Amino acid sequence: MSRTRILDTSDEAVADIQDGATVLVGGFGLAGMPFDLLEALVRQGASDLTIVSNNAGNGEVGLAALLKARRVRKVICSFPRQSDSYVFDALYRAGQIELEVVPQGNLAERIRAAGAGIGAFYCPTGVGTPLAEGKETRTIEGRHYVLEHPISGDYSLISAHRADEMGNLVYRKTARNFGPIMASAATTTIVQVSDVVATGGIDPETVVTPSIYVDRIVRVEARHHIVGGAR
Amino acid sequence: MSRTRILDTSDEAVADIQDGATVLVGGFGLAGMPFDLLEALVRQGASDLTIVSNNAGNGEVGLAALLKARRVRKVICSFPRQSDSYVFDALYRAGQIELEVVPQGNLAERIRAAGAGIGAFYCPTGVGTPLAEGKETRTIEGRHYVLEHPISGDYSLISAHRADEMGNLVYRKTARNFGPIMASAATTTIVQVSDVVATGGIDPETVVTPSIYVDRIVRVEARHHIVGGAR
Amino acid sequence: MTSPTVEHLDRGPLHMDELARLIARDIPTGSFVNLGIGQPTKIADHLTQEQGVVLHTENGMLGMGRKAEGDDIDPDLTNAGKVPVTETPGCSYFHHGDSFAMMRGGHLDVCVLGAFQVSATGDLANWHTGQPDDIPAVGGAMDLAIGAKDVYVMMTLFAKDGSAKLVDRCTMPLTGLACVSRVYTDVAVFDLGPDGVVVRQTFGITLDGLRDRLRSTGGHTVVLART
Amino acid sequence: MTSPTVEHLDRGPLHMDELARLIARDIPTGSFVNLGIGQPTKIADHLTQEQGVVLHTENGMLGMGRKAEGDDIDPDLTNAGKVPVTETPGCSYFHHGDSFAMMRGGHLDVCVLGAFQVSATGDLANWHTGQPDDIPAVGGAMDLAIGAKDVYVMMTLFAKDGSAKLVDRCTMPLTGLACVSRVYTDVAVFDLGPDGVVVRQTFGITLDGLRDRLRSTGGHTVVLART
Repeated sequence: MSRTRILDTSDEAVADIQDGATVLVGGFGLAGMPFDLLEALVRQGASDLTIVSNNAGNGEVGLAALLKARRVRKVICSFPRQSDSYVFDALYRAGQIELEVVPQGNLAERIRAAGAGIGAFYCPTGVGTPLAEGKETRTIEGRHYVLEHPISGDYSLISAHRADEMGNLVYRKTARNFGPIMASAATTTIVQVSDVVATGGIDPETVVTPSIYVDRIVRVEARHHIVGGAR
Repeated sequence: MSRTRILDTSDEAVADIQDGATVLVGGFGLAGMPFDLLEALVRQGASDLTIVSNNAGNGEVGLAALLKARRVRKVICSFPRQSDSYVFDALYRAGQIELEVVPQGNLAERIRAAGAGIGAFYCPTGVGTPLAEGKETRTIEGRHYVLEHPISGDYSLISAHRADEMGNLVYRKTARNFGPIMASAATTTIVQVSDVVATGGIDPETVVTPSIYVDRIVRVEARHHIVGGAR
Repeated sequence: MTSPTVEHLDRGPLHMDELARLIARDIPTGSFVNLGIGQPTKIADHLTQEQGVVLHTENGMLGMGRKAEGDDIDPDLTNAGKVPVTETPGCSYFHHGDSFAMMRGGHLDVCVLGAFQVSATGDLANWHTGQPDDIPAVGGAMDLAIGAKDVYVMMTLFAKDGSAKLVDRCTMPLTGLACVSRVYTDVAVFDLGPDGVVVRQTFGITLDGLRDRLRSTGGHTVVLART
Repeated sequence: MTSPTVEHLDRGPLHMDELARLIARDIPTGSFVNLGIGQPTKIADHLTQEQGVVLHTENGMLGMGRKAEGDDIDPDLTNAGKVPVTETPGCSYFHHGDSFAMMRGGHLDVCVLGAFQVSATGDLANWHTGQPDDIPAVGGAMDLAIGAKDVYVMMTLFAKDGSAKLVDRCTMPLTGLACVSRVYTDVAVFDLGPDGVVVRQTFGITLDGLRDRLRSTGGHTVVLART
């Protein structure tokens, strides 16, 4: 990857995302959701997208707005159902969106594996359950495992707290969630941040996502959404 | 794991290590080497040990002192040869120590896998080389991989910069190296630190090794060794 | 080490809050614990300061505190149920990869989950009713089921239709195989292990009465007294 | 896009420092680069501020600075050769698992390694002479060989005994298969790729002279001109 670019608008940042792209979208519920980038993606118009994210949208903002605009062919997630996931729920019940449910830790580890150059891994989660059906299994030292493969993206859209001008990132509290692993697993990583500081303005001991993983940064105004509950 | 204990001496910290144990030893060369714990282990007397560490000791301190005292049956490492690894070199040439050479990144990922509950993983490193001989291989999406298994320890001995009283750790610069992954991969993790602060004295955003991975802590006086170069 | 089965006959079945308190008391001092969403969340209210239990939430935190209220609400700090929570001293944050590595690697001592069904051999069904119109959503349930050293289930023993939730074999889609070690219910607490299903205590029912009720729902599982 | 092979005949072979400068100039602006221990370390001295190249060291740092001298020496801050180094603004630290994930995951643009032998198809031998009395030590060599988008080799073209180090097939133990994309030597620079071995430039020797010398060592590799 070459140097991180700092862009003026979310629209510029997502301008080249093409129809049919696989997009990893950070966030756990609304914490860490890259709202501005997702809204720009709605405006941009790319469709037939595959979205990889923990949830499938809340209310009509962020990921839910993208779903509502009918730009998403398939969602790969661990927990689509939320108290306010009515946009996804309606599309799913109408057969208008594909869903692949992945255990949350497998989703995380598969994304990490893509970023870490691991070809596949044997994972104990889900053994003997419907989510492991059709997958290769293996017993290693008496324990049962399922073979899981990496999940990579053409793009990652994530939200971080602060960047320096080189592209190093830090996050805030549990909004960190999928950001660091998704940043490592996409060809192009696009990050919205509340704050950009000069290079050297983040203590090197505390950098969570090193600049090498970050391609584009946009500073956005912080805003707070009501947090929806699960189910 | 139950609560982290803060002990007064390195001798107490290593008192229960038994003959034949597998011990993961942090450090890259001398940076991050747990000198005091290793010296206590020499005094303690456990023998027939298997040591997992990046190198095989420098000069006659730390790991080299343990080797010199003839307590080590086998070393699993990536790079035994150093400009000042004469203790190991002599034992090896005399056939008095076993050596298993593992590529450095495989060593790291195998230790991580042990801590992360991964049964095995397909790794592209070493394919077609003598270090992959006899190992299972697989082609995934046109790329070749070797199947690698976790490396766990009965004990980890590591050095960190600072702990809080709960056992959360931060490191200093490149002395971080194997500490965090080794802390996760052993039944009992023993840490020497330069500094212990009250709980809450480390910013939760900057904790590198969470307390759950740390069993015992000993505060030791900081000291600096001459750094030996690789040959 | 163990004591015989205790029949608490001077009272009725436990309310869920009482059950939460009972579980809280049984969690060993200094444990690292994950409480599943739903009923198990209540256990946190009954943990004492002296117990020094550290709560893990799979969305990337160790040392999670109580539910946040008023000005303490921070949208960047929630539990796995997306409910705003607080910090405790000595807490730490990490990303999802590291959080589930912690869980999958067996570092948590106890996790408490709700359940639709638990089998006599510890199989767990708690993520999907199996109804065709139910939107599947697993979250971290399968990771929790296989991750902690001890997986406790907290549930009512009987469903609303009267059927037992402790079953010979789960009929609902599984979350994990042979993963549950203890089942806390409103009428009895069970240990599942190599000896089979052993009753630790009953509430408002005798052991024989419990056996009769379970048998009346068609179950064949042998429920043993602890001696 | 490419220019024909350039024969630099007004001079002799390159000194290692000159070779280091040549490689430094070829590294694209803004690249993330790992320089192997030994000769490749010298390349850092020839990178310019304007190039904005960020150096990775596999012992857990991005943004490694120059060698530390005097009071700047900190035993906790070394490069992969255990030599004390310095920080640059915007650097970051991470553990070994994360450091090699970065490498193995293909995030580094260029890595430059020394070599005992490189084959015409890009196989690399650089970790073990194969001599029975040589203590094997691989370090990060195999990870570097397969990790970077481009793996460059920096070496003399001929060993002290006169044998060529660019060979038809490596006879020494391999570090990686088909991993080297460019070979920088004192007498010529080669691109290895689908077209075979293509000479970018020569130093102190003509292309025909280079072919003769390689053939005289018993090699059968076809060395092509770039057109």
